[in-house]
Amino acid sequence: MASLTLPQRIRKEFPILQREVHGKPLVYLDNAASAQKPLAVIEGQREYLSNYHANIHRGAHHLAQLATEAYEGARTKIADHIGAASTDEIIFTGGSTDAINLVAQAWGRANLQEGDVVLVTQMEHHANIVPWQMVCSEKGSRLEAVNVHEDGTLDMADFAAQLERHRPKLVGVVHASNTLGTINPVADLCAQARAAGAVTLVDGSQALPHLGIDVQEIGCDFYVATGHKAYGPTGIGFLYGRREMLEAMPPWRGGGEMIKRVSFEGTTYNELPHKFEAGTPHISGGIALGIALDWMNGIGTAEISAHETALVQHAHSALNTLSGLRIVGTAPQKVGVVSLVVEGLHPYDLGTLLDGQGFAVRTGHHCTEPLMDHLGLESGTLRMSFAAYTTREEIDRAVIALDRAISMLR
Amino acid sequence: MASLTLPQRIRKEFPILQREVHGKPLVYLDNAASAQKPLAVIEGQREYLSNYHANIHRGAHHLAQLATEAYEGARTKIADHIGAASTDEIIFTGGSTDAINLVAQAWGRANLQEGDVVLVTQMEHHANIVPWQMVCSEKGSRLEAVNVHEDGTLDMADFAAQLERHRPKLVGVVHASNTLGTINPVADLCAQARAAGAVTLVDGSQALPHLGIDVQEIGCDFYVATGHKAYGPTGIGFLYGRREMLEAMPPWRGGGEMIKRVSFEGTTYNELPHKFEAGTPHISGGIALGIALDWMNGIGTAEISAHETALVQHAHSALNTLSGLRIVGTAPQKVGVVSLVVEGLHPYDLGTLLDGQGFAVRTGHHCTEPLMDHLGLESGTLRMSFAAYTTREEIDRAVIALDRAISMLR
Amino acid sequence: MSADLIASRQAEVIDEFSLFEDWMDKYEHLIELGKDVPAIDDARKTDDHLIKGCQSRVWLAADETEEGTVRFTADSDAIITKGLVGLMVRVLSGAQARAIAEADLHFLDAIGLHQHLSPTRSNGLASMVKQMRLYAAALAARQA
Amino acid sequence: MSADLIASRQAEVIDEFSLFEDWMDKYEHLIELGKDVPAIDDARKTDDHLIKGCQSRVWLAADETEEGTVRFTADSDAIITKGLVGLMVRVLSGAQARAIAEADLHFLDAIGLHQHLSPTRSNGLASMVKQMRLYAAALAARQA
Ligand SMILES: Cc1ncc(COP(=O)(O)O)c(C=O)c1O
Ligand SMILES: Cc1ncc(COP(=O)(O)O)c(C=O)c1O
Repeated sequence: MASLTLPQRIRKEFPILQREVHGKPLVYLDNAASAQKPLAVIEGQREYLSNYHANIHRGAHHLAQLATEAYEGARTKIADHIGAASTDEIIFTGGSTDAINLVAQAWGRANLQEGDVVLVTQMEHHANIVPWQMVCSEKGSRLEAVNVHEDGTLDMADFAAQLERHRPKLVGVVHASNTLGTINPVADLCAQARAAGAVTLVDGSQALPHLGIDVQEIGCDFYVATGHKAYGPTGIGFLYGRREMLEAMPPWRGGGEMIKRVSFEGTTYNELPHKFEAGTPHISGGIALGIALDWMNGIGTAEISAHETALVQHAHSALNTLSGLRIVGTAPQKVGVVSLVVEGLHPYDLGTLLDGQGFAVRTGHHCTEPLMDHLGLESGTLRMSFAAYTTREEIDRAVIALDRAISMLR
Repeated sequence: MASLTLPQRIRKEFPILQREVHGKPLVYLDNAASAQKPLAVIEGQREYLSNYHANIHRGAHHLAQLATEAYEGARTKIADHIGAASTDEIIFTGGSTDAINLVAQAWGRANLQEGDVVLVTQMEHHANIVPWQMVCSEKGSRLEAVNVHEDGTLDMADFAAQLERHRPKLVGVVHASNTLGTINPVADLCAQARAAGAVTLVDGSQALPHLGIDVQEIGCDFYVATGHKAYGPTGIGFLYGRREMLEAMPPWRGGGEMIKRVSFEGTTYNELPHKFEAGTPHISGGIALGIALDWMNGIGTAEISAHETALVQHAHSALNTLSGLRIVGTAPQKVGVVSLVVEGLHPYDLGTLLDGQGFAVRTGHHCTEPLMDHLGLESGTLRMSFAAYTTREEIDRAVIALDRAISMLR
Repeated sequence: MSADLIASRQAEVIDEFSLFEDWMDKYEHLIELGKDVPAIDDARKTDDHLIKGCQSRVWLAADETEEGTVRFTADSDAIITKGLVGLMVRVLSGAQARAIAEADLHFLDAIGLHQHLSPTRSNGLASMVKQMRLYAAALAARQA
Repeated sequence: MSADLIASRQAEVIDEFSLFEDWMDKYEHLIELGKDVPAIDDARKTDDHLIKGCQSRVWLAADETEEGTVRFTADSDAIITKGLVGLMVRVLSGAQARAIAEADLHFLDAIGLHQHLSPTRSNGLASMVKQMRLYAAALAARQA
């Protein structure tokens, strides 16, 4: 077994990878948008729905007990996976976007004031921009952004300068960029931000599927991620928050579960983590996210990272053989994301002609419009993004297909 | 086939109903907390994850197309199912709680002012109380509640009186009570509320699995429901909003999908329904909710309602044979919910001893603490709740099991 | 009759595309078609003529001819999108406004480009068709 | 040694429960045990002695005896919950504070009541055990 490559070992666990598209075998290179699911996740969710579904927490009956244990077990897996100090620090959310909104609304509305600054970077996903714009405009605060270099690395000098200049209340930074692949030095950034008195939020949406994560080493106050990009189901993600932060924050959504006692005279809220979890949660999603993490840990995030790093290097050199092609984002540390543009051609055309040959890639701004504007890429990029099951051969074939698409369009 | 009862026809579609609990066959009477899932839903979700999962809306590749069509197809099914004028009026949410919070935050924060009143009823679920308490306390508005009679019907005179007295900005009322079963005359209530100048919200969480719904006949501005109680998956629900209401509301969550254009200088929001749907949605959940509605419509809500009405009548008479037992909620129009108390005994003890015999029921306040306080039921009730697959025989056996539990405790 | 005109042109396109079994050949042809799109005046390439909901940009203008029919001119920064525009223009341009507004455009389905009509498709063919019909409807209203 | 006392009482309980194969018989026995719980003074049934996290209410008090051991008194408005309290009291009451604080309570597992220890279980046995240990730890600290 040891001589088999990672994809050789695991591809058979992904039913979708067996399918065809337009009569050609599917080559799925849109993993940064959403990863495919291993059988363990698909069957785990089915097993839950077939065998022990019930509403959780308040039920005294056996199924409710089983479902609660599985759901809370998943919370423990997440806490362990990212090195949280306690399961109380893990809040289930609908995804990263929902998690950042939670912080922007619950923390932001309580803490931001007129003239305050929230500092993010120019490579943030819309999910780490728009929620801050919304709360800033409500509070009269300002959103500022750290410069990104042409090669896709963060401008560390500008970061330090803006910290100094704005003394931001909160610094939000993406762990790994979904458009450029860049892995940011989040521990260093958080240390600097903390030293400048800022609260820190790290958007780990692209890090969870690719990197080992330790929130205590990173030293952030908040860390968010989303399940569907990490081999897990849709509709689930989490917010990690340092206990003191979460304790001090008012709740965001109200309803069942998040209360201790409700009366028309006044309501008291539940303890962590439930204070932030109103209503019936996405039980099957939580459980299946736990299974996805188990699955990743069964391989080991180190092996996944190494595999993807090798794929990125391979893709860079293979793509560089095509004339007129430019890779957007060449930071030394990258997750499995390769963005590119071809001179004179619209990414949309290239993407469509790749689709016709069975290759699923993504084109456009990848929900990072400000970054695209900054880099002068009005039509966005074509992005290939990799997962544990991606092979070198798939990349080689994608390069040939891309070459064909380019010839057709020229 | 016509001579088979509804449960006889459909029970085999529910894998969980074949299982045992504590060595006894499971009798699942906790449907108001969450319903079990038919194979169509379970397999539909699996099929999606196995065969055409991709992130939706922005992708130009084939899988993204398939996933988008299925997800948007589900939106159409919901719109058709509840008689919305357009799919633009259907916003996917994480459930009812999430949907009510959306209205409380997006509509409430923009419209409620100091001294304004939000009027709900004493039989509301916490999900239709706490979000209003939160926004009222922020805005200096007041939350008032309409009286509920001893038999579990709404005090219509008090409703009219409070409308007149408070001239509320918004009236929120549960379509069917999850604790009492009471079906409220929502069309009448909405007409009165509208005439008094109030915006109306109907909480249809318990109505969706049991009743045919037509939001235009009801005449409400907002209608919310949750998938997992209606044979659908967890983590998904919807908000219906009349177009003019939704158009006028600011967005709630920010992020991808809900924007038209993002820049640090300023962001413009997307059109309905996307304006209210930030981030990657619960794609598999949306699709499977559509399948659940198809499944229900395959039977017909009229047949499901009739079946459950018969079950409730049967349960009422069978339970009334037990001495010291009192049914809580005897409104003439009920969904499949029967709450009860037994003199001198704690519902929790009864629930535990029913669990030991294989019966899943729920005990406590059912997230309606103010109602329990109002009815003087400090320890809550024991609640049996039915679904399309519940049989008379299961109810008979539950009554025997309850009798045994009572004897053990006396 | 303009409706007949649209119908016969659709038949022609369907015929033409039936030659291509392979997806890629079909797109090759589409790319060719893009080259014949009657170009919109550069001066009119403004936001007013930009079609929303496209990943690629499409500018479209409609003018009434002396014979009272509609003439479309267009452009796009993406070649395939331009091919799709070209196809639409070829079928609809020169027809009566009312006929365009009411046309039953089954040919997209028949030639296997139906998928592009999905409102979520990033080339926004659906928005394009909608815009063409809107222009036509506006002209028809003025003519009536 | 108090630790031995707790261990031998656990063995006794395990023995006793091993007689019941059926879930219902076990609970019947639990209900019986509830009847022997040393009653907490009515005057002490205040919020201070109420254990949080239970669907049913449990009041619990701990006192130091003259021999320096801990004596628990309790009550609950639910009979089964009272039985669970009774079981805990029977195993722990009369032991040294330190021994209670550190006791390895494996018997709940062995007699198949482990499920009640889940923090989400509405009877809050877990909260109860935690509270007993906290009381004991506080007493032990004072004794030290
Ligand atoms: C009447 C009613 N409203 C609201 C809710 C909340 O639904 P969810 O928990 O799925 O958000 C429920 C169910 O728990 C309910 O029964
Ligand atoms: C870096 C980054 N942040 C945030 C998100 C938002 O995640 P979700 O859409 O699952 O909420 C994404 C993915 O879309 C992402 O790549």
